[in-house]
Amino acid sequence: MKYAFFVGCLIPARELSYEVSVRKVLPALGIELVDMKDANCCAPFSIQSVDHASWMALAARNLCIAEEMGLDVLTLCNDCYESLLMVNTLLKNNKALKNKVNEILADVGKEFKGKSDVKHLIDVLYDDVGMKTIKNAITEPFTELKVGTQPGCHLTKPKRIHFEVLRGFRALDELIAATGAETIPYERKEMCCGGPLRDINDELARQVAREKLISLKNAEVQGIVTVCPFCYLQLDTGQLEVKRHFNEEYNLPVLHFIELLKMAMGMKLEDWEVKSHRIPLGDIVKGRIQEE
Amino acid sequence: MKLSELDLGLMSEVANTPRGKGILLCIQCGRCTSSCPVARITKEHNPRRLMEMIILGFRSEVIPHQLPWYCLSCFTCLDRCPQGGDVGEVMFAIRNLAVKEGNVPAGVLAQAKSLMETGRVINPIRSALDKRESLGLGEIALGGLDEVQSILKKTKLDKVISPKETVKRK
Amino acid sequence: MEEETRIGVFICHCGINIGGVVNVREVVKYAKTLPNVVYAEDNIYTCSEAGLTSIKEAIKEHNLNKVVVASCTPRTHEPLFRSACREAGLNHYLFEMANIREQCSWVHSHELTRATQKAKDIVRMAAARATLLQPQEEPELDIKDVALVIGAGVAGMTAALTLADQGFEVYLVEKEAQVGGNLLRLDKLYPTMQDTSEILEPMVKAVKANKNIELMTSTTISDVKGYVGNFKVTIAKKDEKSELEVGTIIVACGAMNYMPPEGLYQYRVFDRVITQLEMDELLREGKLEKPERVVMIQCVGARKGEIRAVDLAGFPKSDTARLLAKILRAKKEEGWPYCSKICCMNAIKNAISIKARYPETDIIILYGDVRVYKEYEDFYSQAREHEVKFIKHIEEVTPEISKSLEGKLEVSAFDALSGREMKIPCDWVVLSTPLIPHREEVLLARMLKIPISPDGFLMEAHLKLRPVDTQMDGIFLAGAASGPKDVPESIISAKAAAARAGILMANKKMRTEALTSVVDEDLCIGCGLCEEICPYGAHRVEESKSKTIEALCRGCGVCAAECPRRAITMRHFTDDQVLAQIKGALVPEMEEV
Amino acid sequence: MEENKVLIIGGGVAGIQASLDLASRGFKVYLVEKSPSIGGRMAQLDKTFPTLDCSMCILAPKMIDCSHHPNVQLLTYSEVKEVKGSAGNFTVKILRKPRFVDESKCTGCAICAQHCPVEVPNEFDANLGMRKAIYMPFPQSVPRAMTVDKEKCLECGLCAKMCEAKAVDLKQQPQEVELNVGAIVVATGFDIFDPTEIPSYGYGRYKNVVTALELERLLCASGPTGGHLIRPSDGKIPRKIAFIQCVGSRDRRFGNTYCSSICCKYSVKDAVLIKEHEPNSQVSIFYIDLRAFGRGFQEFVNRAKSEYGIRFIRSSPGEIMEDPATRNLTIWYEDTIAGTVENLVFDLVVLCPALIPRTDAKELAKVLGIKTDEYGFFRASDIVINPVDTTVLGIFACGYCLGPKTGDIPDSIMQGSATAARAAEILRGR
Repeated sequence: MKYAFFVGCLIPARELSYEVSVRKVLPALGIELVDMKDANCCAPFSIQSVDHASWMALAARNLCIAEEMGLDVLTLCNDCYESLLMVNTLLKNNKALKNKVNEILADVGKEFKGKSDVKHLIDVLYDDVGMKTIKNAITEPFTELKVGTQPGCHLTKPKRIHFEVLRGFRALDELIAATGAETIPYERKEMCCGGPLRDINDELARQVAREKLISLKNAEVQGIVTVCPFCYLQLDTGQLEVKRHFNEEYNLPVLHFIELLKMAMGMKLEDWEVKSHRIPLGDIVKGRIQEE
Repeated sequence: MKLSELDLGLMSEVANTPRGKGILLCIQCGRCTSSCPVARITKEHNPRRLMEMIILGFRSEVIPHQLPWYCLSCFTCLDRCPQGGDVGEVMFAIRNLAVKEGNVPAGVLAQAKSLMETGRVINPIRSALDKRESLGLGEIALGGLDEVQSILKKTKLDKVISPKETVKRK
Repeated sequence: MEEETRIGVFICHCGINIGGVVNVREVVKYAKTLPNVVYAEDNIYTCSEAGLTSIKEAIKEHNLNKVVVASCTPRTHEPLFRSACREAGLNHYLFEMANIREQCSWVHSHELTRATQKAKDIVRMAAARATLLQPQEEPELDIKDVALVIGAGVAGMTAALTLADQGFEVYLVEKEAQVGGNLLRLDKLYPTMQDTSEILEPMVKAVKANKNIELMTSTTISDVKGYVGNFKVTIAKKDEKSELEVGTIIVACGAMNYMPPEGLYQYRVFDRVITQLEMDELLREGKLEKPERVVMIQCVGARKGEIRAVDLAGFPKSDTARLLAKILRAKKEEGWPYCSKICCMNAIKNAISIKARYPETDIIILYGDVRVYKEYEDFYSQAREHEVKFIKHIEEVTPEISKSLEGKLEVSAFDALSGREMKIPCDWVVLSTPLIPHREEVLLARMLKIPISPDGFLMEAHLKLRPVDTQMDGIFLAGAASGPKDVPESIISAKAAAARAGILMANKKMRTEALTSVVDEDLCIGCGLCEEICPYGAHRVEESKSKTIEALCRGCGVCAAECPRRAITMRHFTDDQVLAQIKGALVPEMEEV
Repeated sequence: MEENKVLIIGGGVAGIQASLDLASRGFKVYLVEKSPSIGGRMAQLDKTFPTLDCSMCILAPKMIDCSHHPNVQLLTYSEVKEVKGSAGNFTVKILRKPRFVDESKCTGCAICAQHCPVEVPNEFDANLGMRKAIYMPFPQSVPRAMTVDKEKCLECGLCAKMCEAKAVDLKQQPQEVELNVGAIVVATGFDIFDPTEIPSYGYGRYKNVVTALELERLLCASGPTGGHLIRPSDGKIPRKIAFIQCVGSRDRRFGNTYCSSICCKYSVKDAVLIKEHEPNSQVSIFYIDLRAFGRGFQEFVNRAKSEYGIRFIRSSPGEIMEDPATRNLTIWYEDTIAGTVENLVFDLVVLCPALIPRTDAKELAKVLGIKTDEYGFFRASDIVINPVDTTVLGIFACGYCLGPKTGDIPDSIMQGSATAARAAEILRGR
């Protein structure tokens, strides 16, 4: 199976371990990733808030590239996913809007046709790779690891652009179960991480993150698993900020799901990857680190 | 509040902005606010009340303020609104209006500028680029920058983010 | 020589309802020992087909001439057992029912032996009365198949047409010179937004064209005599009076729009403060020039306060007057206590009409609750899509209306949902006021002997189950006479009233209960007390002797109780029957001694 | 002569009223009811607003009248399968499902049920109570006859052995009856919106979140708890109870954009009943617009506030959270007047779901050839002047199957009578 690989802005800039792990794990599961060479920013929340037309056009341009490649788009980030999926859905269902956008794209010789689909890493693992293949690929499952998941908002919301409510939640839980780890439900699981408020109102962003962390702490999890680089940033780096401002200890290590899967498949984390986590991973990665 | 300060047209202005139609559906039931993570933290942010103030036309109390920017666009309200009232969507409409009047947070402005210059809202620092190289992850320089820039020229993003008469943000 | 009394007693287990508490078999055994009881049995369910058959068989087999069933409440089951007796050739007034469920097993479920004891007492009392029961014939009345419909609004006309189309003759009486009632003043109808004329004109044509309908305008009702099937109604056109003989009467006298007193919300002080109905008229006549803004205020004189003394002045002796005297002492803000229920839709209707004419006009509706029930919710959404603005104002902070410097009206209100006070300049202030009962209605009610509900509307026989019947046989209610209704609701109630009246007239005859008062003319001194106190007007003193009009008598027994000469007895509830029952209750329990 | 015959589909209060009026008017009436007994929704209610009459007590006499009226023939446990012809002359095929009990022999003594080994949830009690595989839905059922639920029956034959009347016949076959009638009245009523469609309210996941109909059964003296209000999770008496309005109604997401138009009223009624059951309980009602329209209701609401101290909160809550330990429920809501987000803990939460078309309404519409409206209720030929005529002449409708335009019981009764008038006009008019 082949995908147009949309890596986005944040991951290559700040979360290389996420990108590296994906590039390692997916081929191992029979997924071929083809880089979207000239792709631009997905046009996330911030840009949508500034100007509607710019958002539409930029997202559409990315979709056109995928169409030219004749492939569906694979995203690693909930924000990219939401932006591309929303625009793809809107343009596919609204001729007038499509024409407007294509008018803008005409200058750069592109045209949105609506031939590609947009998928999140989790969709691809759950639907295309399939639980069976994944279960078979697990060689060193985790034992007695209790984690709380942060599926993030745009993996499942808004309902209207996802065929099934909370499907992403279920998918993620099953995938984690496959790695041998156990997902613990917690009250604020559906709640946003607060990420979008970073740089707008850090104070508020921290308070939202804090509510989530408290709820996770109460559920007595050993770590947090994310599927979105913004959630990751907010709960990992953010956790330190919360600690500093409210001086409360949480010590909840945060992992990208793909890292969890990678380790369960018997691949080791490299030292730099482990170090890239601001909250020490501790016992979770015991015996799963590459010796130099 | 006097009529002069009440902006009769605000509701239809929002309703006729892309993503703003939902304002006409609102029945002020309050499901959005009680579902909103931010509203639970600060009384300042109240999506339902924001809708009400737009309906009534309290322009000067909405557009130049932080309020519309407090929305996380987590879309919880979208899924819970019985009217399909799209509160979370209307927020984008309001922010679009706010930006046109110069109400745009520094962080967002920076991202928009970066987008115009590099085609990305976030760019890797030197060390990250070196790391990529050492890992053989390959280039991420944006080939299509010129395309991006001509698109943004056409959508006049530069004008949007630097309007002539800039309203002071309270 | 009187034949011997042979009573059969049937005692019901009602599954476990009675049998689970009362020792039914023991009660049967006991019943057999009672005087005149020649047969007794128990049934799992006496009301089941099986139970009823065994009653019929026992009547024949043991040639019973009195039957007692001890089971549940007569209210639901007496008719059933009575008809069983009839079918077995026994006059059904020779049946007596003892309630050992509601009055025994259900209330004594924890004291079994005493419950059984009480069941025996109840059965004994019933048997005692049964001994004295007499066969009775129910008077049969002829029903004249001509109807009178009072009021030619949409409800009255619909009722008249519905009856006429079934082939009945109808007198349709309207006090105004023109038919159509409130619809004459309305602009459009919600939610269809069709002109009222679209409904009204064909209806009026049909009424005038129908040979079964005799329409009489500018005519009022001045007196009603008689009873179901045989009403004698005096009508007056100017000074000339005439009499109609009808079998049934449908009251469709409608309701009127409440006019705020001068000064309330500056009504009649500023000429651009008007009622919703007046706005309807402006729109209807196309006299509304383009306003910049219109503000509508809901629930003016509704959902608050109490009924005002002036509304009662006309009829100090009326039932309402007495009912309301109490309330009035606690009089709060002027107005009517109920929700008139059509005002929200009416306001929205006019708002949409104005928007349709002048899209730029800003319309604000101040409400307490938007009561757009049923599908009218969609009508409300429609208004919002037309950009009509709805403000929930805090009613405690009543909106104030003043003239601004620019000579505009200025409404100051407090928006509960944004927590802000606003001064809203506007060209028109429109007050939504409730539908209230006509004053004539109450006088009419007195003539028809229909009770009036606390809110002043005519009262139905049962709020839930008999919404168009009245407590007077042969008199029915249609339209807003029994409370605020919009056009579709009025039409439904009118058709319903027509159906109920039609049943009586189609059958041409009806039987009434034999349980009526009987006057002993030798004892009667014609004092007229009975005539005065009878709530149904069933007594009339002629040649210094009181007469009972059986068709009107409900058998309530007030007359019998009040008669100073004990000249009045109640058929089927004679003193000695009742006394026998009481004596029965007091007999010392033999078995226990 | 079929001009004199009318078919009524649905034995709820509307259908009963239509039957009685037509029968007394001299028509031969066939009353077809899908379930084993007539009575419909009204039979399930505890008390009726605002007079607080016992619902069953005022309905039962009408049910009995139906069963004994010489002009009414009851066809319970039956369904209309085919309709041909036109006004004045319809031919109708009716399927009489086998009761496996001979109606004419059964005395309804229910001894068979006492011995039946199979226990299943009783639909009539909103599945809160249990019944046997051979059962009568409720004690006042009309006809007073048992029915065997063949899906659950073990065919042990114990019931047949126990029956003195020899009424049980497990071999009974379905029957098809063909009728000729001049007019048809549809009165099939409504179904109830499934609140699991709104996950954030947790119905189905949280034991102590119930629907209003379930509450009616919990309050009813003849209900599964004998009229004791106890909460499902632990049988404790709830002290703090909340009602939530507009669950699935006034809701575009599910296409029920209308207002069900009875929920505000029955909620206030139930709240008052609860206070009378348990005077020291606290009842809150969450509403968007309090729709106590029409005579008597505003006054009723005022009494509920002043006399019974019932709390009215203008807010539609966003979500309900359950405490796994106590099974208590936290309601998150915005006090829309104060503009603040609040949360309150309750022992029991009552959802007031939308009233929606019968699941088989579309099917029946096809059989009858009548049209349905945008919500799936039966369409009136003209909502203003012909409110009880369907789109086919000679076929009329009354009660909630016409949609919320009906509203409550008196409306259903008026419509029932109105259909009688219309049938008479069509069949007797000169």
